[in-house]
Amino acid sequence: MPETIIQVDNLIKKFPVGKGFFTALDTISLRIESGEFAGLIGPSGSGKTTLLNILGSLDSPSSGEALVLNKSIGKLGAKEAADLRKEAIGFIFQTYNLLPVHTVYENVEFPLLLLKRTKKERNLQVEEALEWVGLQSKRDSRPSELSGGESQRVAIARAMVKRPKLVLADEPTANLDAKNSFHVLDTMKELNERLGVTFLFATHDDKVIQYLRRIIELNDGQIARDYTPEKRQQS
Amino acid sequence: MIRFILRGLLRDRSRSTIPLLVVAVGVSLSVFMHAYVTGIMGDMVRQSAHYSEGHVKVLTRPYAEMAHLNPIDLSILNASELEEVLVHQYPEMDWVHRINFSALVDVPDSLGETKEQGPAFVMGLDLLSDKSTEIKRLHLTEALVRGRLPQHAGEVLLSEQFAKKLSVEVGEEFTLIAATVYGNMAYVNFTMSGTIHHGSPAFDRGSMLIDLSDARDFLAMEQGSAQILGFFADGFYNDDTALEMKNSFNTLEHGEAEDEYAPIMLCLADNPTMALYLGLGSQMGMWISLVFLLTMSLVLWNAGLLGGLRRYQEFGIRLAIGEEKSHVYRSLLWESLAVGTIGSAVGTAIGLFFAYLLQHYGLNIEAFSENASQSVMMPGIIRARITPVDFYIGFVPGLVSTLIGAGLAGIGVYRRETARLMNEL
Amino acid sequence: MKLAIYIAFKNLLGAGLRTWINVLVLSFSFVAIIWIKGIMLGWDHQAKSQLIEWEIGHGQYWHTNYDPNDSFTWDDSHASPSDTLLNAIKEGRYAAILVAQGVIYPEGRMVPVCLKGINTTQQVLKIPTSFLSQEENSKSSAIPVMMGAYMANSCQLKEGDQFLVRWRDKDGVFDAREMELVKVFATPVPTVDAGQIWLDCSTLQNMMGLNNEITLLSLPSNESNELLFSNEFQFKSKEFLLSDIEKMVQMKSKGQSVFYLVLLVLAMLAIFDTQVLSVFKRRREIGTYIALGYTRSEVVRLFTIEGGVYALLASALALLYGYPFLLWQYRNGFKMPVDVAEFGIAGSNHIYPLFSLALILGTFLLIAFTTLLVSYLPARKIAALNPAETLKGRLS
Amino acid sequence: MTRLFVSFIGKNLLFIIGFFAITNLINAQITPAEVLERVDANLSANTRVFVSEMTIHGKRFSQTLQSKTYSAGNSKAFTEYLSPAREAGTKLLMLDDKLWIYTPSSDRTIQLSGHMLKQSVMGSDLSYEDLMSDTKLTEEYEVVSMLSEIYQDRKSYLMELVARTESQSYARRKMWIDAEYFVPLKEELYAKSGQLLKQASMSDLKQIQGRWFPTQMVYRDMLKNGKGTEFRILSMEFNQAIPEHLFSKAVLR
Repeated sequence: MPETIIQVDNLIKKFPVGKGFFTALDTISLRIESGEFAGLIGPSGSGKTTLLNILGSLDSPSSGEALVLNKSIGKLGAKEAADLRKEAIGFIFQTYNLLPVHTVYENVEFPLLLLKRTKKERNLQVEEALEWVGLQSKRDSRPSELSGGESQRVAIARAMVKRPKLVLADEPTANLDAKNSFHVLDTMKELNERLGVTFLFATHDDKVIQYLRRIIELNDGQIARDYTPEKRQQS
Repeated sequence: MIRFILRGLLRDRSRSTIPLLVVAVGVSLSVFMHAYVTGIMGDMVRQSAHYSEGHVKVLTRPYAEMAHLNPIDLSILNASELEEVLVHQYPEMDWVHRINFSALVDVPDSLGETKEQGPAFVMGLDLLSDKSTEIKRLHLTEALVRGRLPQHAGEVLLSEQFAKKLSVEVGEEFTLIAATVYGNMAYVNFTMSGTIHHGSPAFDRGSMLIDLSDARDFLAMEQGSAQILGFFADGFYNDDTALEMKNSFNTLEHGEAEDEYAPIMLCLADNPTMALYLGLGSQMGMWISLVFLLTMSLVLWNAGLLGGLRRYQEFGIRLAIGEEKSHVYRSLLWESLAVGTIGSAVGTAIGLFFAYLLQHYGLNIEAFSENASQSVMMPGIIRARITPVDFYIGFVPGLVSTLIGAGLAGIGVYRRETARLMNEL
Repeated sequence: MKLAIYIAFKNLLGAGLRTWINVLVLSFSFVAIIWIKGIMLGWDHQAKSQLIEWEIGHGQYWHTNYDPNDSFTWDDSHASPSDTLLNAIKEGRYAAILVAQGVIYPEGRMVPVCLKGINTTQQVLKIPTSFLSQEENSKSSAIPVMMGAYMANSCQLKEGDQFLVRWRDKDGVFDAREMELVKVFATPVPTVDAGQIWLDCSTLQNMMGLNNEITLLSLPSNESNELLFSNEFQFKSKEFLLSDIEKMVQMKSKGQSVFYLVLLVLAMLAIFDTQVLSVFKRRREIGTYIALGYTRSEVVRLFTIEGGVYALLASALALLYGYPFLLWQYRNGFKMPVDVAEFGIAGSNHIYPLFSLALILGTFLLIAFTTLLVSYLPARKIAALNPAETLKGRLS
Repeated sequence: MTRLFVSFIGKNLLFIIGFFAITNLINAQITPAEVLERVDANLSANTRVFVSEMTIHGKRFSQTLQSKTYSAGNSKAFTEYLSPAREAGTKLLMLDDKLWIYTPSSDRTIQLSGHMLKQSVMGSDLSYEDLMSDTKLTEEYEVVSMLSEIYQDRKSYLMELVARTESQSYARRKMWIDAEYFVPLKEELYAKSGQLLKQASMSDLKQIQGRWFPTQMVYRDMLKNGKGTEFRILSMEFNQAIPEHLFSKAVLR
């Protein structure tokens, strides 16, 4: 029985621009079940990142309801929002956003530190996560010593290491070449299938779109289409 | 190119304002600190100079030999004439007459009989004339405890402790007894117009300030002065100038060649205790300033480094456009040179401004303490002292350290790849 | 908190040179403040302990009329102590002093002096009284006396010189005799030097016609020993006797505090600048922390702690070079940059600094607190950042 | 008769001295006590009233003071300064060991404490006590020894005296007393310790009311490097009745 991970109802998000407002998200309703491998697509400024940020509790809705894991984002305090991210949500960014002075191992370990896992648990889980992304050999490297693909795989490992319910990935392949992009996407897909983690992407990269099992198309802050691509189902 | 650099500096606040601010603050602190230390170290010397030594002093040789006994019979008798000579030859100095002597204070009861008696150290100095600089020099207004400063002949100030001991009240009269220059005893009544706090136990115990002309009448010395003290206009002792003045004065003939009582000039450093303080002051001042300069250099080095680091992204773009690495590096150095120079100049100006304020007005540290009491000896006022060094000392950390910092930060331009620099932010 | 400190450490150590310059500046201020303050404390302590050693002992008994600064009182400020006390004085357990006025005539000049007769057996004060004992000096008919180096210098007298002294005895009758300067001693305490002539107490008692009478008495320890004294003597505590010097010290320390302030400001300037850059440059990192589950205030705390860690690292570094340096200073003293003796003034050329735990801890806390404060101020801006924006690393 | 004789002597002092020298040799058996008595008889009196002039030589300046003194024994004395103008009108009253000074400049009476009497007067080589009191040698001193000696061509007795009381300013005196006139010609004043404090030499003997009195004296404080203080008697009257109010503080106003 699939569990509802995200439930969005009539979500509106406005940003102040000059004297007026710019409506980034205009009455959006959406529902995502556990285990999905879905993506928000659309041109720049269509509201993908805004929605992703709200779902990641980095931002809050102007009106409407956004429930993530049954928690209403708009009603969360700073502490509760941070707890939600800490425990249940993993982020993957276009620019990797690794902590620059920490090693690969330490970057991956970081979320577990926040969760106050014991050293033994941490060791086990970090090693496992590094194995998923195939970077055991780079465990002591600094982010500045890694290639883009390696950096993004570290970011994936960091997002996955705590086994979150939901991973939000914002343009994860934008800075990668094709080879690395596919490598990263394969890794994510495999983790989705093996661990049942829900993935929600924001992207306009065709390489990513090829992998998605559900596509939510945004246009001017509204959902234009929400569909399951045929060819993926066929293959 | 220079115009390009300047435009960049002026338009980008993170490139100009913050580093400039840091350099300026750092330099102003260095300059201020140096002036402050110089001021503090000169404090002891200044007080002694004001009380008894002057920056230079003119007196007779026999007086100088027995100065500890205040032998007023060995005073300069033609002091006014001599003052004219001094004012003419050394117009930049402030010349004042002083007559110190030991006396007995006798306080009458209502019947005029002796009630209390005590030995007093009396300082005769110009309290009444319009051009008197002494009241300011000795902070007498601030040091006043009761009553007011003398306004008429025959009015004197007693140290508060002494007045209490003798139980003299403001406005009351007492008799002062002392030997005149001729050796006979003079008995004259004076009125206590007020009391002051000296801040030096020796002076507070039993001293009295009396107007110069009162002292002259009292001691039967007409135009005489025990000593003529000379003060530099800026209020600070300058050993080289003083020595020069002393030598030039002492080679001149004053009066007849055989006159045992011909005046001689001594400078502050002729007093061994003062010489010690002067030596100690300049040495300690140097050491303390050195510590500050070193610290400051590190701070500005860091600032220079940060200034370079802030701009890695910009460097990336510039390299991408096709600028040469060495050119980027050189322009970084030029910029930091500009920042260092402007910052040092501004900082020096700010530091000098605050040092000047502290030199001119002084900071009343006593005001912060509970039982605020000002005194002549320790007016509780801290003063800075600006010396020529202060005009350039700030440039050492301001310019050199900033450059070194920028130079180090710029090494990154060579080490890192263009793309990485661009992404660095 | 523990985690924040761990991360802060990691972040700083990872930043390399920049961190170490800051740490160096901070540790420098740390050591300099302790050092300067230690020297000043040591100086004051030295002045006090020298006064105790040379002049006051651990408290004194004064004759009720005695006022050391009013020579008029000296004629009437002496009395005979009890027999028990006399014995104790004879044994040298107290330093007993009879004070009188006199005038000496070195080579015809007239110098008013304070005559101080002290029991030669005394063990309380550092004054080398053994030189005064009669057996040593029986050859000469002149009274053996001592004076400090400053006094000898200003009277132009040297050991072996003789000069006349005139005094008034208990009846006010003038008397005069030859004195021989048998010892010139160097003392850092001017109040036992300038204007003072030291001689055997019993000699002065004879001169004055005051059998066994004394003016004051210095105690070897803090005991006040009321029983020994008649009510002609009054106890003066060490604190009372040191109060003048104490006042000076307090006055001085106010002027010095500006040094510490400026040193601190300098160090803080470095940290402030670094923090401003951090907040500015590490926005994306800030966003990452938030994405990983930090609240903004937790990030503020992290950055503040990073500042605090500077203080910790600085303390460690300060310990590394400061400890041997301060220890060396503590053992060997700070050599005054000027040779005091050159100026004809006796005194130590070394100041032995004093470092108390309170001083070190106090300085540490001061630095840690101010560091946290200047780290907090720029970091406070983080709270106002939009995490979604910071993630992109854009300037807002 | 006596008075005639006195004036005669006054005019022919040198001759007289030679004449009496012979007489004195005859009286060789005089006892020390008798010598002192004769000296006292010359110098000391129930009361003395004299005008004197004192020249004080300072290191740099010299000045001369004129004063008139009334004294009765060694416990009461009153002095008024006559000149110079600056000092004229200053009055000193000594009663036992107390001294009051009145000065017109301050219009005040100031009391000096006991030991001030032993301080030098205005930087001179004399103390107030030296100046104002009349010490009866026979009462205050005991003779230790007496020798015949020629002092400045005069036959004299060199007497050594020791004070009877401790509070005497000079514990020991050496006096060269003219063997003929029983007037001291030279005096050395010693402290208890034996230190010579002052030296005085007397000259210009004059006969006043049948007494011989030295009218010119030079005092020197032997501890100082000074030129000494000259003291001259301008007029002297012995045993005049002095109104009691002169020895009361009322006189000071």
